Amino acid sequence: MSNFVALLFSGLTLGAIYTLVSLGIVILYKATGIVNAAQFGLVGLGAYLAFWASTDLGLPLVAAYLLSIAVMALVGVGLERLAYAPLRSRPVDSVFLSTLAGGFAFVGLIVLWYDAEPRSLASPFGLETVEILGAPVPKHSLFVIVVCAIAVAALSWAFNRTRMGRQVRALAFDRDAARLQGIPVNRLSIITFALASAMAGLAGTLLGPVAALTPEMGLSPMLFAFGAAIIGGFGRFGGVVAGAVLLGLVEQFGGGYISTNWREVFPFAAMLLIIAFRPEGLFGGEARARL
Amino acid sequence: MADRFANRKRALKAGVGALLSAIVCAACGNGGGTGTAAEGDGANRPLVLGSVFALTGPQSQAPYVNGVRFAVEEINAAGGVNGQKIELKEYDDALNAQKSASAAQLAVSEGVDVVIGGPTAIQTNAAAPIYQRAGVVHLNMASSTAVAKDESFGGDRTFRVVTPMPEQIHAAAEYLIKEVKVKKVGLLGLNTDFGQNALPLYAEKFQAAGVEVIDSKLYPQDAKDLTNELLAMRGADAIVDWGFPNQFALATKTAYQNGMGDIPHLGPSAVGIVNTLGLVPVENRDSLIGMSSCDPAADTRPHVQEWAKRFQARFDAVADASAASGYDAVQLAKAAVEAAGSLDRAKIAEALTTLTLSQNTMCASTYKSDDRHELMHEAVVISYAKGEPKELARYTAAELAGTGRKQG
Amino acid sequence: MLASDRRTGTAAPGRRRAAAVGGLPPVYGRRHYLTVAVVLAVIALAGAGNTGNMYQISVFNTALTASVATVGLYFAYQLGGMFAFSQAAFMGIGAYTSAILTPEHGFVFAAGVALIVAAVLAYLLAFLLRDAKHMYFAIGAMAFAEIAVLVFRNWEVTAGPTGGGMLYGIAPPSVAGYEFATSGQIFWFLLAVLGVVLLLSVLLERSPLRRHALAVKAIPQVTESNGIDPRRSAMTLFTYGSTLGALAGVLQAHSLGTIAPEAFEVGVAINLYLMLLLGGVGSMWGGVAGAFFLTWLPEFLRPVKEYETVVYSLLLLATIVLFPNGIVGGVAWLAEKVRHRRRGGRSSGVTTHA
Amino acid sequence: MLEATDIRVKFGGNTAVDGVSLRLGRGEVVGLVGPNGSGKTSFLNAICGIVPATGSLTLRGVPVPMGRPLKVRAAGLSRTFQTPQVFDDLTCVENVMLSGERFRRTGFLGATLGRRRMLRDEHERTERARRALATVGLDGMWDRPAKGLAYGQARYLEIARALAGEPAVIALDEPSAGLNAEETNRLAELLRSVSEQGVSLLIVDHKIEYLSRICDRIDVLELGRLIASGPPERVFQDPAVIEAYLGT
Repeated sequence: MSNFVALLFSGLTLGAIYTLVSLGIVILYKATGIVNAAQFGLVGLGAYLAFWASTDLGLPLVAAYLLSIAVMALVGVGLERLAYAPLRSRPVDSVFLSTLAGGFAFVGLIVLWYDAEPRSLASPFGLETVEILGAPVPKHSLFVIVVCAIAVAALSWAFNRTRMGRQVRALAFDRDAARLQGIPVNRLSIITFALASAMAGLAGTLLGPVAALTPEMGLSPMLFAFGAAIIGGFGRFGGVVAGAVLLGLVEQFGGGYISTNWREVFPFAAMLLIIAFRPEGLFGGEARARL
Repeated sequence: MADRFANRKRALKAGVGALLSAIVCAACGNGGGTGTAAEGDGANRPLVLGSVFALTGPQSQAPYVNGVRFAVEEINAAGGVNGQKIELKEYDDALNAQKSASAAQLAVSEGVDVVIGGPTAIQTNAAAPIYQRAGVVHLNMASSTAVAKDESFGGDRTFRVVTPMPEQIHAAAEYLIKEVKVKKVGLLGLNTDFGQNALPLYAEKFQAAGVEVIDSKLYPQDAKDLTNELLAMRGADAIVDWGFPNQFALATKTAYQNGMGDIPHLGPSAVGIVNTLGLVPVENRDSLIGMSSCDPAADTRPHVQEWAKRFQARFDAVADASAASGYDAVQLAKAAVEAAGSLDRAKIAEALTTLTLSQNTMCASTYKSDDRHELMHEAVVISYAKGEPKELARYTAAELAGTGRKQG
Repeated sequence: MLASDRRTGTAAPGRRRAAAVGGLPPVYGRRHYLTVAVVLAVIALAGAGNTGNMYQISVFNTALTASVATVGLYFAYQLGGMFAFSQAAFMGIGAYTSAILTPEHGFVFAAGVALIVAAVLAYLLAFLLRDAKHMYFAIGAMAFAEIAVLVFRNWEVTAGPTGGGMLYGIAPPSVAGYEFATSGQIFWFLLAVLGVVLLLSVLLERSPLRRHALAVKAIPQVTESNGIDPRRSAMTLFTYGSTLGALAGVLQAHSLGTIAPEAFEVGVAINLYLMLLLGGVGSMWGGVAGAFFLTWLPEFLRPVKEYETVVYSLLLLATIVLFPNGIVGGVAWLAEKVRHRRRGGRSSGVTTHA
Repeated sequence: MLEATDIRVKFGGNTAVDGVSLRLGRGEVVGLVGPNGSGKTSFLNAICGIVPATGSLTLRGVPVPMGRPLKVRAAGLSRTFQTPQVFDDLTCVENVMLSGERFRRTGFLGATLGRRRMLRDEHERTERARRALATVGLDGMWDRPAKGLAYGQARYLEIARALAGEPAVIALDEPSAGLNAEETNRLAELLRSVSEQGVSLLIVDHKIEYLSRICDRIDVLELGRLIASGPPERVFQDPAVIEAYLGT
């Protein structure tokens, strides 16, 4: 039982992190039609920014986290201004590849900034744990899950209740029509770029204390995030969250109850099968036609 | 694995320069000139020393590079080898087989006499045959491969400077069994050749000594969570964890969180890096034990401590086992050339098989080749309690030599 | 086969380019065979100049191997419209199969089996993902690749859970008793293989398959109501492309003498994509050009040491942004400009889909 | 030639086509008219198998399953689209060659091992394609990429593609859309000559005057139902029809 609980929480923690990365990708796609594969670089950058703020600047951890997220938002704006323009007119897949290359540029920059060795980012909760049904659950895991839940709630509120949200949904539905209706496309794309990379940053700062910081630390979370987005049909947030959590749990329980040596196989096999037999994702997706 | 630049401003300036030089070089076309691969002769020309490690990308092997540079600088400052300054050529093999092959080919074509490199199996598997074919003397740094004389691709020009992994494992097992007196151990390892080669050897040693192996698990290189693996180790009175620094750190934290923070947690030289980089909070390091060829930080020999200080001053980095091995490799090359009295590679190799080196070596106390061209058979067990490296035990060639014979 | 092309007069170089020769559409009149000859000749000359320098040759060999893989990618991705992130994994499948079988059965047989295995797996994957489009297929292929690498790493057969999936001392290629032992000999062997691959690919270019594929890629529904099964050409081309990937893997294993799972991870497939993109996604020549460009670039960047990663990716971005149609596209564009000037402005309808 | 009985198409809640039956004889030309949204295009899509539908369909007396475009095409029904669907990357000839009545040896083996016979087939297809292009008056454009075509030409190219398949029936979706009066007359000429070759035509369109010139029969749809059917002159006098049109 206690094993089950422990695995459940570590699965949920991973799921939460995948969710954040994934939602960043989905929002950006909805608002700009860009599938941003540079997200993994941003995850790493966010983590290293927090590290920099907490060690070199000596800020308290929470402040460091917040600073990193804020800076990441600015990075997002910068990206929108610099990188988005040349991509705007390109087909979805060459954009995907260019952004991938961009992601590796971030990795290169991180290596230049804080060379290649692993770093460690502390959690505001250190290594403390709380006992849940006989299982010691790291407070940080709970922290990650809660933060992610809040982020998702805030996002879905923003998307479904605010004017901006409606505008973005309109964009996602029909870009040209939305333009004609005078929706401020440019402003929205700036905002969503900022939002997306801030979320990548958040994911990075939360992932940092879980594992160690390495320049490419964002890569495998991004693969899972894409899986989650696909399972969610690049559509409703609920679907994406469910997809992310599903992948996190599948990895942990697959590893726990079947075989650890093959633990990575399980989530990927799940992705493959879902894409094969439910091509539109488990939860349907409006974006399928265009992707 | 660890690398540090002296200061970042300079680094960034250099970066701009690098961009320019890159374009220039791309313009000039040729990827590297041909050199004179001089077999034989060696009448008054400098010893051309190749240093082939991963310099770029997320896994960099700078400590080896620095160790080599440091030795070359000191030797040249002291007048060089046979009155000639050493000519050091550095190559990047980016930890991938194809680049390792091309780097090796480049080194060969630029006429290196002795090459130092290949800390991982990927690099060594690709490069060793090339050096062997070209007749270049190869001082190898990979502990986990089979490289040595009369193994599939080694040969009379290939020597290993670091303690073969099987012997390190033998020492580690000995320590846990005899000193810690473990009854039950749990085995963890990285799911690459590094961990995969090690765990079966450990299992073998422990079972032979009647120690129960509770479980043996491999985890992925980008593991973000090791709860599974650690839960499987419950009940062990020691955990062996043969991984790289970041997973080792993750395992340590997870062990602590799951109430296993107090049982010995033994790993490879990566533990030293976990300590120097502070990947684990200092109050959680009491259980950490590192297994290594050596660790200058814990070495009691005065000349080593003094060397470590000089190194720190020169590179703004802690001198670790890798740095020390790199340094010693150069010393070995020097000694061999002097013994050979020429740059004839056959003679250099010949000299390496016979010479005994124990002056100003920073890792081993003595280097002496055995019949399989293994130059080093020493290992140390280090405790990192409170973040202060302390030597718990030292295993000498007498105890280790040959204990890894059938392995590789 | 070539003979028959020539009989219908479609192959004869020197005819007016892009003319409907022998009553067939212009594509049959393109100077494909001439281009193959030129490409091979250029590589041969460049290589022959360096056979003395093992380093240069080894880089050439890497580039030749990559070319085979990227040409495959061109068919799977550009024509077939399948986002083949599995290309590196198929290289691995080819490499491991032939490396494992060679000691027992010899190179040629082993390589043959490797290609068949890869072809079957590729077809199954394509069939499994037949309804997944674009990104969906991309992620599916990526998942397949990850699984493949894990298998290489953990399966006893591939030096599994006790050897890190690492094989070394793999014999160099040998055909009919002749062993291509040195890098220099391997260079000529690889060049010959590339030649065969290019010729075979030309045959596909000059066939209804290309026509169907382009149509299916553009408007699948319409091809369907014209009686063309939109899946068929895509699956065929994905299988062909992935099999070329496996061939590249075979070549890599036997020319390097060692393989490790790391060499077949998704990152490598991404690199292959960048090669194709940079070379010019519009044609298989782009694949070859890109393979050589991206193999040499890091070698040029050697002096840059620890800045390589960032310089490399920045140069990549720049090229992608500056040359939407890649190197070949750029060259075609230049050539067009020149021709324009010479012929007083009469365009000869060259497209980057050369 | 074509016999469609009780075709029904539902989109979610609303019924686009509500039990329409229709038959064409050999070489017969039928105009299918009706106000916008009366289900004309849906009906075409239904019998072409593009949208899910119920009902039964026979071509050349052979029953054809619903919702299987490939089978429908093979059975001898080809179609054109409301906005011409041509492939820009291909030349005119290649566009037309896309529609052959059989596609043997067009795969990998055809391109390699069976190459000689494949090439022979290609010659045939090219010839057929050129004949078709000539019929629609696009001769001389053979090797032009379809990218450069004018709207009207693209329309003709599409018709040529339909013809090249040597179908029993061609269903045309608003062929006169976007054509001026003079072009429409040429279209009418073309369609008549096509029908004289024994191909039946099912034409969905608005321009009544040219329909009445070439059609043997006019069927009128309203709200997914067939409200009138008969010779043009009579149908267009029918008050119900006039009502339907004035209704729009």
